[in-house]
Amino acid sequence: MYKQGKYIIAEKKAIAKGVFDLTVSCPEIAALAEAGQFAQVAADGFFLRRPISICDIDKERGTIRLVFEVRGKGTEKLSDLQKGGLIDIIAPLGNGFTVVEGGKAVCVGGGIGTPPMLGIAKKYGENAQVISGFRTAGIAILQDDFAAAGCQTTLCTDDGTAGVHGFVTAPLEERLKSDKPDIVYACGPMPMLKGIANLCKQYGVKCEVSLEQRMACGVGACLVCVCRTVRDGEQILSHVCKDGPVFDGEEVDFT
Amino acid sequence: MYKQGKYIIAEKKAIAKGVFDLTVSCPEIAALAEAGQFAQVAADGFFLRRPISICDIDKERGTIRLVFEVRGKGTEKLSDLQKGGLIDIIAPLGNGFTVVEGGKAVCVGGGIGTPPMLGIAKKYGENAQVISGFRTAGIAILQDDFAAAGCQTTLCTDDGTAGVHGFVTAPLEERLKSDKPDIVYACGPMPMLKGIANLCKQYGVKCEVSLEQRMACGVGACLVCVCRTVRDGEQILSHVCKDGPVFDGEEVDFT
Amino acid sequence: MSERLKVNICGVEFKNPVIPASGTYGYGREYESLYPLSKLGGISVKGTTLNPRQGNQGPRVAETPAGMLNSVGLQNGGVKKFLEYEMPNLLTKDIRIIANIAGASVEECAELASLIDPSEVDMVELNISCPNVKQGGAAFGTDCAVAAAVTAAVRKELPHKPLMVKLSPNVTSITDIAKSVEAAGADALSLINTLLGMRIDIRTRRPILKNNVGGLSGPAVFPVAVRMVWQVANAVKVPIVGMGGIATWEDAVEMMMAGASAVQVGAAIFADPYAPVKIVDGLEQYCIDNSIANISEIVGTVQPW
Amino acid sequence: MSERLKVNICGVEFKNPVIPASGTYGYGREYESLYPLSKLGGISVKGTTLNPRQGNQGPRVAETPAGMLNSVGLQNGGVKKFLEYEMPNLLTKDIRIIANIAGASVEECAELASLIDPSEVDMVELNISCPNVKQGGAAFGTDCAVAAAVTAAVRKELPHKPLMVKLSPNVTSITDIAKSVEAAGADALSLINTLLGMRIDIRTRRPILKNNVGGLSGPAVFPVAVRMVWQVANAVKVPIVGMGGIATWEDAVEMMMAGASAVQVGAAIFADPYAPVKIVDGLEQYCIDNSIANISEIVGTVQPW
Ligand SMILES: Cc1cc2nc3c(=O)[nH]c(=O)nc-3n(C[C@H](O)[C@H](O)[C@H](O)COP(=O)(O)OP(=O)(O)OC[C@H]3O[C@@H](n4cnc5c(N)ncnc54)[C@H](O)[C@@H]3O)c2cc1C
Ligand SMILES: Cc1cc2nc3c(=O)[nH]c(=O)nc-3n(C[C@H](O)[C@H](O)[C@H](O)COP(=O)(O)OP(=O)(O)OC[C@H]3O[C@@H](n4cnc5c(N)ncnc54)[C@H](O)[C@@H]3O)c2cc1C
Ligand SMILES: Cc1cc2nc3c(=O)[nH]c(=O)nc-3n(C[C@H](O)[C@H](O)[C@H](O)COP(=O)(O)O)c2cc1C
Ligand SMILES: Cc1cc2nc3c(=O)[nH]c(=O)nc-3n(C[C@H](O)[C@H](O)[C@H](O)COP(=O)(O)O)c2cc1C
Ligand code: FES
Ligand code: FES
Repeated sequence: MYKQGKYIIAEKKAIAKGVFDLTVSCPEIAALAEAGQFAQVAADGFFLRRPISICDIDKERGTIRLVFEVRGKGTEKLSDLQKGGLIDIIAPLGNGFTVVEGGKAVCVGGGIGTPPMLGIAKKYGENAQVISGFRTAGIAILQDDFAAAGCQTTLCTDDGTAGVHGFVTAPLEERLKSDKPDIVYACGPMPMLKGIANLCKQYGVKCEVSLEQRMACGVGACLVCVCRTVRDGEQILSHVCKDGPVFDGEEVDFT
Repeated sequence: MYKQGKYIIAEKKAIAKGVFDLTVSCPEIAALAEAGQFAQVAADGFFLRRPISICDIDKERGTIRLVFEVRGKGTEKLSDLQKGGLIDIIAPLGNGFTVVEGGKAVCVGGGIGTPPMLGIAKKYGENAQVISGFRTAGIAILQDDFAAAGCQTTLCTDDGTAGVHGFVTAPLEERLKSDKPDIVYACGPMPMLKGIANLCKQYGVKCEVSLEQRMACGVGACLVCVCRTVRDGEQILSHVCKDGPVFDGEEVDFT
Repeated sequence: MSERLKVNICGVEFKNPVIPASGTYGYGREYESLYPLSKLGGISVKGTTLNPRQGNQGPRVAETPAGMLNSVGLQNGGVKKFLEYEMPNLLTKDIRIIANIAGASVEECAELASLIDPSEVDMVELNISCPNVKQGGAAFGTDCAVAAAVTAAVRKELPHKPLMVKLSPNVTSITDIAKSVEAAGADALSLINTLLGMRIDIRTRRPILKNNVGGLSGPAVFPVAVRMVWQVANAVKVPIVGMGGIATWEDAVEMMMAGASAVQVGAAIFADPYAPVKIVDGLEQYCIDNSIANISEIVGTVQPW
Repeated sequence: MSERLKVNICGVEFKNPVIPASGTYGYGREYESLYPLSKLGGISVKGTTLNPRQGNQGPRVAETPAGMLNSVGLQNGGVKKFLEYEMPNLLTKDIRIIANIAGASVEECAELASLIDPSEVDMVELNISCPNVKQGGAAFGTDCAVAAAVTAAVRKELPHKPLMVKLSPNVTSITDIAKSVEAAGADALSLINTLLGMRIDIRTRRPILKNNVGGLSGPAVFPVAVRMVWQVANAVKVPIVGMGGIATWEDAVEMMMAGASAVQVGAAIFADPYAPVKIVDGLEQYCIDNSIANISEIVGTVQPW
């Protein structure tokens, strides 16, 4: 179940260099949305929509947040959108994260893979540890939001300019060793996801990863958005928009 | 000599249903422009520019006026342009009207062919009679501007809702009979121009008409904007953007 | 639904001439969140092959100016799954069902036809023009003799269904192919499939598509599609279903004036999933505004200079 | 001008690889209001015929999504006027001059070549692909044997100039044509010319172009052009000048990676007359940013999957 429409942008913030945070007023979509799902966003003048994760959902206010980084010409165009203006989206799309009721979770976000972690981390509040990795301190985002949700936050930077110096896998492994969570969620570059999925397998912890692929329809009709997965020992091509974007870590063929 | 650039829209007015009047601040273009020339206007999201006549030129303020009617999707897009925003134009293009110094002129505009008459009528002030034809009173434009320039105005409507009931050719012929002007300028639909050119020929008055054709470059390089003309008895295909848009009435092959 | 939009294509009546194009609409399931399929005249389902196919590796899509490339490579569950799983669902939807089929050999195409003939599909669309598969595909659609042979073989195994053959635009003379296919027994033609194209990621110096090349569709190709439909309409007697870049009702009218009895809408759906419905509504209003009793009146009415 | 952008195409050195495409830039006169021609590597002049031609009636242009159709039909003043009036002017501009020629017959092409051979043009571009003329034009470019014959005839009459042959995209296999033309003596190939297309005015039910059909160019065709350049680059040894929809320096880089030694820029100039100059500047900056000593290093470097 999803909707398409033009919705009012209730808020717009630049939260880091080239990273924008839009709050969109779309009650019908907010009512349906779950953490981990995404939106297909139209960029004026571009033929294909851009997939952007739903970062956060406020069911009461009827809003969702979309946090995106300017990567190319389409996201650059999206960055021109203004508060009070309209944004054309199809949402919510895909499958969200599995919530382990009453459980403890670790949410691992790498770079612009961090936003989709907010919605799911909030489900766990203080039972969530959020490990975020960024290239450098200046582009770290959403740390206050995670803190405000009561989550424990661990910030890593590749260059050591803030938090732990190094990759997210080190603090994750520490945690997996010390106090096993019920589930690990991850979004970020493929090598990071691969490392995380391997660690989780090693420590016997369920892991869900959110994948990316170039898309057209976003709803499962065109079959362009394939990723390689394994089901029942068999290699199959799944579709990120419909079978994902959230996949079980063991299901993904990272080779 | 022409320029290309993005210039500030100093004023925007809706002067009739679907007819807009933009004043563009472009000193370098205003300095070069002559009555009868045109601009190639970029419409966001459309590949080709739209040719729009320069309606009026204020060399002191460094502005030109572009008055256009929403005809299709491109001019509709242009109608979204706002005061304070930028307009991307190439101008001034083509050949303007020939001015008969100290002479008397009749300027005949049909519908959206009226705007290009303002700049040239102003050159003659009270020595210009401006005959404007519109389908109906509600879409008559620029009559105050002509009056403010001291011109004598004759308004015609096809349906008789204002001014003379009927076509512009009737008052023109009256004038040609009674008080021969030195020159007649005309812009509007082809049948109207043909009628005017014929009348002028009959009464032996020089006549200049402004033609339209679909364009690409607007500067004479691509050769798409042909119109049929006769030079030295020979039929040739001329180019509206470079050889025109103003042609001698006798030169145009109206067949 | 009004009488204004009813069209008949080789004996099959469509409530309106708007059909989502094969491969762009799955089997309709995904768009039912937005509107019932019954709003549309028909559906051309995802290309169906004898056996299930995984298709090509990803990325399978690249954006282009006013269009896109795809290199899906006929991923589908095979004809058995189509008949057993998709058909029963589609039959409840009050929409004409066009089975789009593709085979790696003449025999395979014929076998597919024989399996589909007894089913309740309304029409078969034989795809001899897929640029994204190694065997069959476009190779069938770019040679007159081969195109005729595969058409004839399928025609023979399809005694109970009208056969529409889908042509490739990647040819020197689409009218030659059209005439060959018509002579071989096609009851209708559909065109165009995608134009072969390529995009390169200049940072990585690699093609964006894992398949290197893919099929171009979307508004960019519209003028090529209109030209080809017009040429083919002037060369054959069978009805034509026109497609390629149609995004608005005005595009649909233009395509029909060029000679198409109905239209398929593909890539435009990705930009606006309501596009096919808006086209239906736009055509209805167009008929009202222009006192057109039935939209078929405009088919092929363009008057060349 | 820096060394970074110098390219050599069959012995002719261009100060940079950016060349306005034939028919879109006249003889350069119109754009000198904006910038000196010397900024550009070369100019491919308007298609030149033996005798003056009026071309087709208007309208000759129709807008399309991200592109346009044209049906100029080779309006030009004939070879004599080109040599006597345009050449002296061009020779003062510090820019490589490519004479684009087209003939209605093999003999006419050969005669044109013989008249141009003694002139000071740097290179001849034989257009065997114009879709807008009744005789010659695309008919030459869609058949391997004919394409080879006209190439050989022109090659013979052109002992002192490199010969570049311009290919049509309206063919089933552009590599077959390319190989035939290469074997017949072409020193370089340029591609693509325009794709045949049509637009209809739905109010008047008439084609927008008086010629009914015309040639599609502009960004819409870019992915088709990249694909064809890549295919041809893998099929021939002679250098390729790539064109079709190039509008930005990124497009130029993409085309060169696909296999083009230089690029021509056409319809994009109508949208932005500074486009060729911006492409030159963008390429220069690209070389600096990526430590590329000479832009030729990127030619054909796309690594297929
Ligand atoms: C399910 C999903 C969720 C995502 N969530 C977010 C998010 O929350 N925040 C965020 O900043 N980014 C997110 N992305 C990535 C985002 O979609 C791309 O950065 C964006 O599409 C790039 O568009 P562009 O026009 O700037 O780049 P261009 O390179 O100019 O785009 C060209 C084409 O490639 C596609 N494309 C390019 N990169 C990607 C990519 N990484 N994934 C998918 N398509 C791509 C574009 O959509 C477009 O069709 C997500 C991607 C997916 C698949
Ligand atoms: C020299 C000249 C001066 C003009 N001056 C004015 C003016 O001052 N005010 C005004 O309202 N209009 C003027 N026009 C007409 C104006 O250019 C068209 O109304 C406009 O281009 C239509 O664009 P569209 O996108 O709304 O229509 P569409 O039909 O969607 O346009 C499609 C294409 O056809 C072209 N086109 C359509 N109609 C015309 C036309 N009549 N002339 C040229 N190209 C056309 C468009 O430019 C575009 O390339 C002038 C035309 C010319 C040639
Ligand atoms: C993602 C995608 C998948 C397609 N798959 C098929 C297919 O399976 N069979 C087929 O005949 N055509 C297929 N096509 C071609 C379309 O049916 C249609 O011919 C083409 O896209 C042109 O129409 P459009 O421009 O409206 O998209 C596919 C097109 C796209 C974009
Ligand atoms: C208005 C116009 C006129 C053209 N005239 C010629 C010509 O005379 N000779 C020729 O070889 N190509 C001609 N072409 C084709 C271009 O040179 C070029 O091959 C084509 O437009 C593709 O490039 P583009 O997409 O950058 O425009 C013409 C193109 C246009 C748009
Ligand atoms: S994007 Fe169409 S199926 Fe995933
Ligand atoms: S529009 Fe290009 S020559 Fe007139």
